[in-house]
Amino acid sequence: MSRPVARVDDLRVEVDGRALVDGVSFTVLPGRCTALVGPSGSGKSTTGLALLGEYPAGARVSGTVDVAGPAGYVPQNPAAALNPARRAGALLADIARAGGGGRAERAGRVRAALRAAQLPDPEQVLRKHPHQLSGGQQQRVVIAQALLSGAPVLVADEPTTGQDALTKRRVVDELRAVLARGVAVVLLSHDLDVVRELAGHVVVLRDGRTSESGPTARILSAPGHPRAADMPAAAVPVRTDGPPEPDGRGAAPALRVEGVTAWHGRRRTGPVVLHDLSLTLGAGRCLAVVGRSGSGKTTLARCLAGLHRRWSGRALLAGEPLPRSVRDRSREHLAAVQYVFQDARASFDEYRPVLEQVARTAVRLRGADPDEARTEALSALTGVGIGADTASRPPGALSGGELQRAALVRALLARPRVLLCDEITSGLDPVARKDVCALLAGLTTGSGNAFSPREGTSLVVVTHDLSVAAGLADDIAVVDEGRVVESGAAGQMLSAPRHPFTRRLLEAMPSLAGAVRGPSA
Amino acid sequence: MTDRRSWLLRRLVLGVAQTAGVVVLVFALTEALPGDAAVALAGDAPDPERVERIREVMGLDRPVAERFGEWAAGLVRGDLGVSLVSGRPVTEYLAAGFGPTVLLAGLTMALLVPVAVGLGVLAARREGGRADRVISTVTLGVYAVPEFALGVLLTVVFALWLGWLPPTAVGYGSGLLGHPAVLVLPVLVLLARPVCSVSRLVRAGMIDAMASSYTAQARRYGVAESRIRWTHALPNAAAPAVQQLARTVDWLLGGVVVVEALFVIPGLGTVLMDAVAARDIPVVQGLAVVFGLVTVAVNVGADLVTHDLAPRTGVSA
Amino acid sequence: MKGSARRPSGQAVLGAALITLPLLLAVTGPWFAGEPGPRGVSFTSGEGHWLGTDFTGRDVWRQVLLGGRSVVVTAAVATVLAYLVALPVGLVAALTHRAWLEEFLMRPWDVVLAVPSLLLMLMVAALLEPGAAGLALIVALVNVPDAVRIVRAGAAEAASRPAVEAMRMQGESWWRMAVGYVGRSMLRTLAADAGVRLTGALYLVATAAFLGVGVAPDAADWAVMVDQGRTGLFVQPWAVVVPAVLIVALTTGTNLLFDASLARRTRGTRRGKEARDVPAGRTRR
Amino acid sequence: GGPEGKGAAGGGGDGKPRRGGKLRAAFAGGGANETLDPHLTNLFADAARAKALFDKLADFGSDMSARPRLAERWEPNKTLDRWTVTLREAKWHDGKPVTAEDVLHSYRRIADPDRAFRAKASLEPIDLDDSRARDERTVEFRLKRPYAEFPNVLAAFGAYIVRAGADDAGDFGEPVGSGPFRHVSFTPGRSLLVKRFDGYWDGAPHLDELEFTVADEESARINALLGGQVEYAHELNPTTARAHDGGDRVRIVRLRNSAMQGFVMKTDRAPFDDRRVREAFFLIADRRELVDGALSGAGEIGNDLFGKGYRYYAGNIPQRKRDLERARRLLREAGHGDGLTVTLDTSPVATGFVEAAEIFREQAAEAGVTIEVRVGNADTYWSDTLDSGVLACTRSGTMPIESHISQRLLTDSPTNATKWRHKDFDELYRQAQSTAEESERTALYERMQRRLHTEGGFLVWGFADWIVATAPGVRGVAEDAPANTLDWARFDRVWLA
Ligand SMILES: Nc1ncnc2c1ncn2[C@@H]1O[C@H](COP(=O)(O)OP(=O)(O)OP(=O)(O)O)[C@@H](O)[C@H]1O
Ligand SMILES: Nc1ncnc2c1ncn2[C@@H]1O[C@H](COP(=O)(O)OP(=O)(O)OP(=O)(O)O)[C@@H](O)[C@H]1O
Ligand SMILES: [Mg+2]
Ligand SMILES: [Mg+2]
Repeated sequence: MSRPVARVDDLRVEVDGRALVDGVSFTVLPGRCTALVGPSGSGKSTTGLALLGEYPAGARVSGTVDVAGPAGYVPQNPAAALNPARRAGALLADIARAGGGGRAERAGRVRAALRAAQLPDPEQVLRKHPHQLSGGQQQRVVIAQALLSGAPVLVADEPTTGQDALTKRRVVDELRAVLARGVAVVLLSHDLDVVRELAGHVVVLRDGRTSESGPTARILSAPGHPRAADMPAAAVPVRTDGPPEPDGRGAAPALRVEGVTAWHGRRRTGPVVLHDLSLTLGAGRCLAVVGRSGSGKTTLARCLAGLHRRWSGRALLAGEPLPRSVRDRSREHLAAVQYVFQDARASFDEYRPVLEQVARTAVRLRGADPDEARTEALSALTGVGIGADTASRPPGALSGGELQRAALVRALLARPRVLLCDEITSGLDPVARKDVCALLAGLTTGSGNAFSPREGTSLVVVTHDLSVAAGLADDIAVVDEGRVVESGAAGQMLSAPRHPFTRRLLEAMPSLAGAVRGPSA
Repeated sequence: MTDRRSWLLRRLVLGVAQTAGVVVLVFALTEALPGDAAVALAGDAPDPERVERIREVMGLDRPVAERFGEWAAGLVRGDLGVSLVSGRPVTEYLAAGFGPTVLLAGLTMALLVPVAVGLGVLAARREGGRADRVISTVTLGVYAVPEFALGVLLTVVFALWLGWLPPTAVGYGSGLLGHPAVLVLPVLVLLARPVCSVSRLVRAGMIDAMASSYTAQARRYGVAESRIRWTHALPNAAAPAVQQLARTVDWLLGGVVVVEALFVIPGLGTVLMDAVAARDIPVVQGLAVVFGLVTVAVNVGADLVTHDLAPRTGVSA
Repeated sequence: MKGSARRPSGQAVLGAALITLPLLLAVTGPWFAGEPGPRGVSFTSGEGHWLGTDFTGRDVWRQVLLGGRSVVVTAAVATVLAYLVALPVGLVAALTHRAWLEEFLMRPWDVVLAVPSLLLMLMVAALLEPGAAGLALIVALVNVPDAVRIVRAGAAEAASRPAVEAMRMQGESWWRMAVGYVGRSMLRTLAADAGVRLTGALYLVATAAFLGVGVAPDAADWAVMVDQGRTGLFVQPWAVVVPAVLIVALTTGTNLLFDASLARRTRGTRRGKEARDVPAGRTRR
Repeated sequence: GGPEGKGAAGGGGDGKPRRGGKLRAAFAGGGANETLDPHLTNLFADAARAKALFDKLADFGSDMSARPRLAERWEPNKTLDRWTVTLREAKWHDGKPVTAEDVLHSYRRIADPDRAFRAKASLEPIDLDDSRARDERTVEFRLKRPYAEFPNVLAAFGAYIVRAGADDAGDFGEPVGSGPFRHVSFTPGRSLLVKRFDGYWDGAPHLDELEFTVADEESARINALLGGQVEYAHELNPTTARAHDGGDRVRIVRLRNSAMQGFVMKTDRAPFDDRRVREAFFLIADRRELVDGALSGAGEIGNDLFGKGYRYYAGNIPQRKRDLERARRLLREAGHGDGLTVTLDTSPVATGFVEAAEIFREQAAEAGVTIEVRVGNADTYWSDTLDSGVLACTRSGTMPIESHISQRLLTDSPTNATKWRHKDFDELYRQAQSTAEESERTALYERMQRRLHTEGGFLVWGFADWIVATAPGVRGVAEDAPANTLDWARFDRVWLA
């Protein structure tokens, strides 16, 4: 057997007396993929960063971390790894420079890396600033950096979250090609499909400790450890109560969007992202918006949330026109339509404790007393698995998944009539995802739920995770290049897709196919 | 991009309006000042009869609106008017002072950018480190010494004691370029202050930028530290510094008075001071127009650069 | 292996050391100055004047005792005044999406900005009564346009971050967004700018004296003393050296303290044992 | 007339004058507004330049008596209202002779009612319509009234003789004068280059070339001198002078009695309409302290009279001393026993003003008088204090005592800042001007001055030196010529050793 390129031995990272990672050991072999899996907040990112020699501020570290040569890194939220003042091509060019070669040759390598990272139009991407790229595009640029660098070890923290099924497929293929080139990959992921496909070895973390470790086949298919048991099985529950009848509960739909055309830049002449798009969200229903990365899903959600102002068309909230900009919306409007950001980390103020920020929703939008709001926020956060201890830290000290849930709670405290969720499960492990989905499903029914108004909350779920769509959505709209190519009731869409694009999306998700086809083998 | 072009156009139209605003403001202020050109000319022999006479000769007895109207009409035709005191065209005054001032300002800017950025970046390399402490303390110390004091100090040391450089530019007239030694001390004095303010802003921005995750990412891929510093971190740190630079240009054009006086360089600053003292409104106005135009142009440039450095903010200036 | 020690940095110690004496003199000096003694011949030393006499034959030490307060107060008041105007204007301009409002707020300052600051100072000084209050006003006025632009430039970047959007979704008050977040994010830039501006204010007072506006030429004011004393540099250097050193120490010390306090603040929220060890995905962008 | 002044034999006049060389002289200037029109002369720099290029009929000697220049001599009639002036055989720079027509043209230009030349007021006594050229070199001036001191008019500031016909700016672009130097090149606000005029009537200058350069800042002038960039620096600070006095790098020349320094009290309003208060103020001033503090010691104390050392100066009046006791008593008598508050106007318009005000405030406090110092706008100070306020700082450049009286102390004087209006005083002045006999006239002047000394409105506390510095090798710079007199800034007698 070849010598390991990276070795972690009895790593312990402690902050303020609390161990984030405790006694973790594993080795990484060239050309092999080692996956770190485990619930959100279990210490995956912390371990991954340790491989890069980076630790939280004020951390006490013991144990050894050995890495042969530099490691490539695909961070969990790629936006932060991109320089806001430089075009996407800037760092790529510098990485290519290290590899030597003439100008033209270097440019060729950069383009090849971008293509390899599933960005088929490199020229387009190279010229853009990071904020002009969609979440998925940003992530692939970062992957391209890692590919281009030729580092022997690649630490990939959730490389497939935020990617649509088709793209994810390709990213997986690409990572496999990387492995084939002899590069070792440390994969930090919740996505067990991906882990199953790539990893030869799995380390399951729980509360910073190794709860299980061994070959993938053994850990994921034949679980021997009681505590690892719920990991692979915890798929999203398919709705059993059956979707309510369309328009069954009231006359006006909760939200209607008519002829939305949205663009970037000051004028309509700027890049147009949405073309004359119309959608209806029935009251108490859940609409999943799926589509390829960069197709305009976030833009649509941001238009409705009032955060993106450059659009024409109409949005009607229960028949009433909704002011275009969030600045023009009254408290009622704000409370009625809430948005959960795709990049949860960036949406928090890095200086204040998360709990304090979350509680403000109740104070501002529902006029709650600050102390009550705190209590309420805390109980809601605990409900999604974020303890008081965690919540009272600033966002920099929370894991990606924790922040995602905190962002959801922040929106829910408004008791919104319409909730727009943008990829809110991408950073969650199956268990947490299940909980969140259950929480969302409960919202639509209204009664008995602390987070929704009497008439219940209608949901727009933007997601790449078709299993989420399948489990949660009553209706599905498929968006491609800013247009709705197909929409309809979820069951019908998933079982009998008509549009070729929908079909391709579904084919790219093997596990989902099973879920939809019913619990067969 | 068309976006950018239309923004630029709008900004330029605004700039013209701005310049008009400057002209009106300056006219109003000069009008509001106690005394006028006649009183200023009469000096310590303010024989009322003579003052009245001078006023008539200069046409100051006409209503304010009429004088302003006439002057503005001339401006539209590209005519800046004539000096109240000497009757010579204002353009002659501008032409006389323009060369030396532009030379001083240009040289200062050419040196300022590399020096200030260099020092700022160097200080930010290690916050609180030795280089940082030395640079911060020294630049701050220099910054706190008023120009006239610094000018006197440098002149005494380098011109009078060591005799390396000429103490003033007396007698070189407009041929300053032919005697580069004459320019060394004035430019040094002019540099002292902006170098400090710009380099401190660069330093502050650099510290944040160097601690950011995008520079960390670049570092992981083995990009040379110097390259990270200059091409990745600096653009993020530069936006406020660029704005400060734009202000420096204004200050250089209008505020070289002290240096011009100390080193006897007959530039626009001197013309301005003389014109204000003599209440020679057409000359003050002409200078205001020129300064206004330059300032507007420089600020448009700075806004453009700032936008390029912080693209997310949109081209709204 | 890790763990950041929290002892006061060398910078802070140096800064504190530098400002102690000038501040002490500025604050308590006037109480100890006592009655003026008889005047001597200008720029001489001896005869009971242990720092010699100034350009009008007054005791330099007494002038030093008297001259600090106005310097400190004028500079501080002018800086605070400048920011009192610049912060709201810059923040509103950065946070609004209404182009007209932004133009309305920013363009008038551009007009003031386009008037050479010196000309502005000359003219406003001629219009106002000379004196500490007037001078502070002038210095503030000259500083406002710059400060507005710097605030707006810094704030516009912070205001376009998703964190602000999230606060808007929460219906957060303008105050919390502007001051609590945007202002907080640009603290370092602001502090660097404020330090420089404070020094600049002092400096403007001195330059105004050089140009003969704003302050009485014989005012007991360190900045004015530097200007007036320079003719006697060769005969009686103390008259200029002492106030100059005090000013330099005061401003340098203030700025160093600013730097040091900020350095510690950011160290607290940063990940990694050193600035360079900050992992991606954990720090603010 | 009188003999040629002691002239340029001054300090360092050892050895024979050497011909040749170029001298550069630095003055504070007037910026781009400067012209070479001698009638527009306003600043010292203007006067020095005009003096190099042009001539007046007469000029003032060091005691402020008129000395003939272009005029060879002057003769009054019995009644002192018609004066015959005979010109020298002088030449313009282009070789043509200076004629009586040139003189009349120049004076008519100055007196033109549509213009506002500074010397116009001085020429007011002349009836130019009735004056005429008797021949090529003789002018007969008819005066509107008897005027014993008429030669002062011929020497008046700015009363230069220009060529007949020279009138607009074009004529002064490359001026043709009759002075010791001829024009070579001129850039307003920067420099004037002139060269020797070999045909000068008073003997050609020693220097080949002379350049006037402008340096407004005092430190720049002394630095340029120290750095060898100029050889002559005009108007230096007393402290600068002290720093270099006795050194070998530059030579300091102090021109004594060049500027009167004082306070004006408005005699027509309270509290100064009471002569006891005026006298009390005379007694309050500690003149030595004022000279030391406000003039850095560079000057002499004054005796509340203008023109110390000038012709007709009443030097026998005893020097007034500080007497607080008496001052307090006078104030008590005047009804100010329980304190008096007066506002003193000052402004940074001239060096030492604000300091003098401050020092005087301290001195007055010792006599129980509260002085509130009000610092006014420098640009309008003179016209502001002409009519308003009660007490103000003042100064005056050199002029004959007669001019001082006629411009400031007669009922109809244009700048009567003390509001000194007394018919009997006017009568004394008129009498003096109609008196041909010199000793009688001197007695009349003394009477006027005694009156002013006891109850006038001018508190003259000092006379400032005018300080000039030269490079060590410069010879022939007059040391006893107050500013604006004939030998001041006179470069035709200067040579480079
Ligand atoms: N500020 C901008 N300027 C120009 N183009 C932009 C800007 N922001 C986004 N875009 C472009 O708009 C398109 C749609 O972006 P959007 O974020 O809506 O995609 P998305 O469907 O949410 O993708 P993802 O699933 O990757 O998040 C992308 O092609 C993106 O490059
Ligand atoms: N700087 C810090 N100080 C204190 N606690 C921290 C800090 N950074 C992270 N944590 C905590 O450490 C735990 C592990 O964080 P880590 O980011 O490694 O989790 P993760 O496994 O990557 O989770 P996710 O799947 O949600 O990204 C979390 O509970 C987080 O709250
Ligand atoms: Mg993580
Ligand atoms: Mg998106």
